[in-house]
Amino acid sequence: MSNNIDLKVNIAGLELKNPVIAASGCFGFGREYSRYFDLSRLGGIAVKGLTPLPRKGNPPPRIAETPSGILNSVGLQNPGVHAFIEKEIPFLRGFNSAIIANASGNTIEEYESMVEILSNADVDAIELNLSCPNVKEGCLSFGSSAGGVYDVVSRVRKYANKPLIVKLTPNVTDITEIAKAAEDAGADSVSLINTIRGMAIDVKSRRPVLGNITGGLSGPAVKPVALRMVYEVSKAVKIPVIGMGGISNCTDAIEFLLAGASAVMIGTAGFENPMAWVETIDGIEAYMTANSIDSVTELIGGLIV
Amino acid sequence: MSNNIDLKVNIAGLELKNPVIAASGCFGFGREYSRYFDLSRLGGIAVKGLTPLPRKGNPPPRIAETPSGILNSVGLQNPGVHAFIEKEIPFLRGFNSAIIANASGNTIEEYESMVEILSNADVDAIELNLSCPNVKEGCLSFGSSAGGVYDVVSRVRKYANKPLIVKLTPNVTDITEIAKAAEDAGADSVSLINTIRGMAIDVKSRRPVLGNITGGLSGPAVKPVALRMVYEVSKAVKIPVIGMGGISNCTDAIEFLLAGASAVMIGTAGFENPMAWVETIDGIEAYMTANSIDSVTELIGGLIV
Amino acid sequence: MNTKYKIVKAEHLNSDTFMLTVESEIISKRARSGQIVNIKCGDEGGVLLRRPISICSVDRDKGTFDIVIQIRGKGTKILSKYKAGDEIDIMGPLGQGFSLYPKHKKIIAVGGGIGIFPLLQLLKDHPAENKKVILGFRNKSCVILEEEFKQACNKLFISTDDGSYCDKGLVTDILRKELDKEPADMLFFCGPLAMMKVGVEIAKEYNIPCEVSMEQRMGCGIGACLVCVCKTKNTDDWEYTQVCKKGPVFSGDKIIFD
Amino acid sequence: MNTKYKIVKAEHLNSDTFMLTVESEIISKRARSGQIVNIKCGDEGGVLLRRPISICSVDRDKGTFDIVIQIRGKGTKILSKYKAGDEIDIMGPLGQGFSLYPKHKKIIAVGGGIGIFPLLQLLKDHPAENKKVILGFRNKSCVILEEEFKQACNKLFISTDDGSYCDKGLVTDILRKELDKEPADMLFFCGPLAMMKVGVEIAKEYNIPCEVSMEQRMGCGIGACLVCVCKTKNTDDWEYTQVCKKGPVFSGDKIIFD
Ligand SMILES: Cc1cc2nc3c(=O)[nH]c(=O)nc-3n(C[C@H](O)[C@H](O)[C@H](O)COP(=O)(O)OP(=O)(O)OC[C@H]3O[C@@H](n4cnc5c(N)ncnc54)[C@H](O)[C@@H]3O)c2cc1C
Ligand SMILES: Cc1cc2nc3c(=O)[nH]c(=O)nc-3n(C[C@H](O)[C@H](O)[C@H](O)COP(=O)(O)OP(=O)(O)OC[C@H]3O[C@@H](n4cnc5c(N)ncnc54)[C@H](O)[C@@H]3O)c2cc1C
Ligand SMILES: Cc1cc2nc3c(=O)[nH]c(=O)nc-3n(C[C@H](O)[C@H](O)[C@H](O)COP(=O)(O)O)c2cc1C
Ligand SMILES: Cc1cc2nc3c(=O)[nH]c(=O)nc-3n(C[C@H](O)[C@H](O)[C@H](O)COP(=O)(O)O)c2cc1C
Ligand code: FES
Ligand code: FES
Repeated sequence: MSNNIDLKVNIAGLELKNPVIAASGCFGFGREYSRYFDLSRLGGIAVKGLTPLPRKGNPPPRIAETPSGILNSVGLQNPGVHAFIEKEIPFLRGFNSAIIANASGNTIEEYESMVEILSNADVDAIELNLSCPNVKEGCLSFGSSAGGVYDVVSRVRKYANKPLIVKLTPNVTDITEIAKAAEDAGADSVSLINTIRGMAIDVKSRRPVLGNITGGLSGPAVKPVALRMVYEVSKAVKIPVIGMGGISNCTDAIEFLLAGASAVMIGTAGFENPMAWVETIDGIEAYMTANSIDSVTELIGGLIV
Repeated sequence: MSNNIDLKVNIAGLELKNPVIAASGCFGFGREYSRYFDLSRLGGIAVKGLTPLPRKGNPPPRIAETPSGILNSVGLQNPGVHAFIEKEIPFLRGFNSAIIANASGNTIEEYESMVEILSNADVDAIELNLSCPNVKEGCLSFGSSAGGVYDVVSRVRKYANKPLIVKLTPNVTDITEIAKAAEDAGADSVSLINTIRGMAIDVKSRRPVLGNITGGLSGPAVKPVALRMVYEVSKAVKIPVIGMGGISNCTDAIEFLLAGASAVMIGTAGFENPMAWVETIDGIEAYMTANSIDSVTELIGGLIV
Repeated sequence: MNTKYKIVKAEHLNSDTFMLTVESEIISKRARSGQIVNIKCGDEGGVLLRRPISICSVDRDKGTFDIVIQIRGKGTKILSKYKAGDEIDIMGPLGQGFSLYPKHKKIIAVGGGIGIFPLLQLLKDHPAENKKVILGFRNKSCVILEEEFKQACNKLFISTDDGSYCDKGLVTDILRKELDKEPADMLFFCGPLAMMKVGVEIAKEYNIPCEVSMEQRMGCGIGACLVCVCKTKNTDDWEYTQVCKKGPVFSGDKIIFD
Repeated sequence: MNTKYKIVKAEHLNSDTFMLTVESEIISKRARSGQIVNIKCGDEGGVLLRRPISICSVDRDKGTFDIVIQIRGKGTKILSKYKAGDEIDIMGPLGQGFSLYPKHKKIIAVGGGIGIFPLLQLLKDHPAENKKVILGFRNKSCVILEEEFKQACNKLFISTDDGSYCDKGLVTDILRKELDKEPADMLFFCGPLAMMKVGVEIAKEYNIPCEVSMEQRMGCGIGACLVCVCKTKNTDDWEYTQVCKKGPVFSGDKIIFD
């Protein structure tokens, strides 16, 4: 396509070649999808949620299909941040795509230590996961109050020497308050939404489908909720917003950009279509060509109300 | 089917011949659907949300389709509670089905007056709508905090001489707190969920699809979220819970009963299938026959965890 | 209540428009011109809502009716895959049709885009002696049902936006010219809002009653959910009225176009 | 990467089981017995996830492979509507297949229910001289692929839960009897968890290595999302391991059945 089309976006100093990022937890550390397409095509890769020590995760089944959505209850299974740094960063650096480390902890101290460790590692940004619904401690309990978010973010801020993105949960009364707390505490960007807490029951066995009873809903089903939250948060904060939740194609992605997102993440859609990320990038470019838009930044917040 | 099967449920003194109720706002005042089936088949009918005076509602478009769901922004258009009492109750009393009046107001005083008026009217129960996402005043602003719910419910309680059902919004951080506040303030039952706030954008026009910009999400897409909330609330309160949100068929309805609902409401599904209510009742009966369950009350809260 | 019927014919009229002929004794007997049916698309991709489609033509003897559908989005795309022999789930006929008053001797029906479809049966059923119809299309390749309309009226005018077929320009300009030549007792409009708005103004100017067929996204399709409203006048105020139940056809002076 | 292939044959084997023959040079060349493919069902009713299905049989000359599917729920129901000539979206081959060691001269493969399917290509490909297979079905009407299995092995045992065809009882009981008669070098299990658990115990008892093919609900199907795990042993602890990538075939002594 035309060379005049500029897909670059800038998230608080983090320049992305295009606004499409692989969402954390749906893309592992990139290895598996690298057989399907060149990872250098992506604006960025948010890796699987990391914790200080390896985590086993929750008992299976960890997935249930729901109408136009899925519930997952993985529970942050990961090899630990050190294994990530040793084994995965060298692999990911083989591609020309921003590396975003998704970090969780059980305590504020663990969050501090994660940010410190990752600030000394070769990653391009840190996404602080304050929103995982599938673990008992930390995460969601910090993320679901403005005070909790403020505390964690202001404590970790001083350790962060690269863009700090705070990932928000939709399981709150007013997400703009939470976003503002993150901004006030020094976040460079917010990303939203993580999954919405949900549940599935098998009427044959009369048991929950998930081993963990409840899980997090993602996929097209949540798109209208995610879009509304991105719209509200974009108006409420000045820092750039990364939007996600149910994006499956370029039309969905453009909706999020128009609503105010500076970039988008795609997760669940890749399960059905491993080319979802690449096709979304190509589709945004085609939409821009058709509508004579030179820079993707013109779309950001371009909703006419 | 067999006469031994007992579909009756009791919601705080309100006896329903079966646990399937038409959800408020999706069934008008029953007239339209009475051409499709005998309204006496239903356990109950929750009528369109009523206010003290007639309301015009929000500008169109008022509906957007989303993956496995819809967004609506009707905004409580209704002829006012007095027109309801005069013109609609006599019609509805022609059927043998409980009449549940869904009541809203802009102020606590309006809620009080609604409950007083409806207590003197020939309805079987009052469903206090503290959860409409499509009006600027009242409703959601009361419904989204435990304090707000407590205030409204405790104030109206003394006017209510029939079962008082409080309808809860899912747009909150912890719905169990809200449900407990309703219970503490004297609610006889809680019903949930109302719609989840969402948004749709038309990328061609770059405008919101809904005239009101945002709307409320309902339909199968929200079912996992609704089911999780019904499960949590059922464990948190002692009063009976009425479950809804995305129920389309008997399997869905049974999931809600197993999760702890004493009855279910069906709204959006009727748009696709005007026989959804009746087929759900028949399906529950068939499931009970197949599983040798004599009384539907055996299913309530029967989830094995 | 049964809502399943058989498609006896499925035919493409042009690249994005197709006609389905559906067998239904009951719908074809009851249907009045201007009424709609509400069609289930199947739930591919989580498409839930039925789609409202006008009844285009009815064969009351054969017990069949025709609908003509333009592919716009997901729902109509799914409907375009139906073939003869398939079963289709249809609620209808729904809503209020056009008024067929014998006292209206001279009528003019004006349609644009997908708004032309309900006018065909209107012309077939209307008792007037003199029936004119003015149809607007985007361009030549969009022109469909020309022969059918010709048969159903006394005079057919066609215009295209780009002049690639017949007249170039607005249907309302043609209407004005015709009214200047010869008066009419009743006007009918169905098409884009902007066209109907001008149409109603012209009707007022020439002091002729008129009816318009409104469009709005629908939920239930039968009047129960209040999502499909348009703004209408009432005694000394205005209100939102359901297009599915009180319309889609309204008296032109009832509608507030704003 | 292209994931669209043509179905060259679609055939019902019994009331709820059907076989699809798919044309794919690349999958049939690469596929190892025990590996799976991950199939898109289409998004009717908002069904998003692909469904994991074992490769049942491969024709490497013709460049086709067979999969056999039992209708269980929404996804397999949609798949059952595919016809010859249709295009199907398949990712694969995925995961780890069965081990084919020449030193294993005598093997026994034990399957139950949908677990019998991957055993067919295992028997075809395995270099052993003596191949026995023990298949369990619910009842006579469920028995399928009998001829194909007979051709692919030296000895076929069939049991049905109700004794309506061949032996009555558990496949693991038959296995025990056979092992008492004659030893084996390797055992393969694929079927219900309970059966595989007993199978692994028997293998241990008789001191024979074995492999099991695990089942789990999947998301991505390629190892990226960590939803499809089963519990496995590692050096001095245990972990959750992806069935899609590190399995579905595991060494029997790796799995923790609890
Ligand atoms: C009273 C009435 C009569 C109609 N008669 C016909 C007819 O005879 N033939 C025909 O082809 N179409 C007719 N339509 C329009 C038809 O209903 C829409 O084109 C159809 O619903 C679009 O569905 P979709 O899934 O293809 O589009 P969607 O994917 O839902 O949307 C595609 C575009 O269509 C528009 N749209 C969506 N829903 C509606 C709606 N309910 N009304 C108007 N525009 C909509 C939107 O602006 C959107 O941009 C009629 C509509 C109404 C209200
Ligand atoms: C490695 C592997 C190989 C398989 N090989 C075959 C095969 O060759 N032939 C075949 O017919 N089936 C096979 N299956 C099972 C098949 O994937 C499931 O039957 C199918 O996913 C069910 O989809 P559904 O939409 O029809 O059912 P759903 O509506 O999703 O569920 C129906 C029932 O199926 C069960 N189920 C759902 N998903 C899975 C799953 N991923 N694994 C196991 N059970 C599930 C659930 O318990 C549920 O009650 C295999 C599964 C795995 C994991
Ligand atoms: C299987 C799975 C695992 C996930 N793991 C993580 C995680 O480790 N960290 C995180 O921040 N979000 C995680 N998420 C949430 C996604 O990153 C994303 O916020 C959410 O799924 C919504 O986007 P989607 O609809 O495009 O998937 C996970 C989601 C899924 C489906
Ligand atoms: C068009 C529409 C109008 C509604 N109006 C009301 C209302 O007036 N009062 C109310 O309490 N809930 C109202 N609701 C919410 C429903 O009663 C119900 O809580 C929600 O739609 C979830 O159930 P469902 O998925 O079965 O539709 C409305 C929902 C829809 C779709
Ligand atoms: S579509 Fe429900 S009232 Fe018209
Ligand atoms: S299904 Fe994603 S890791 Fe196995």
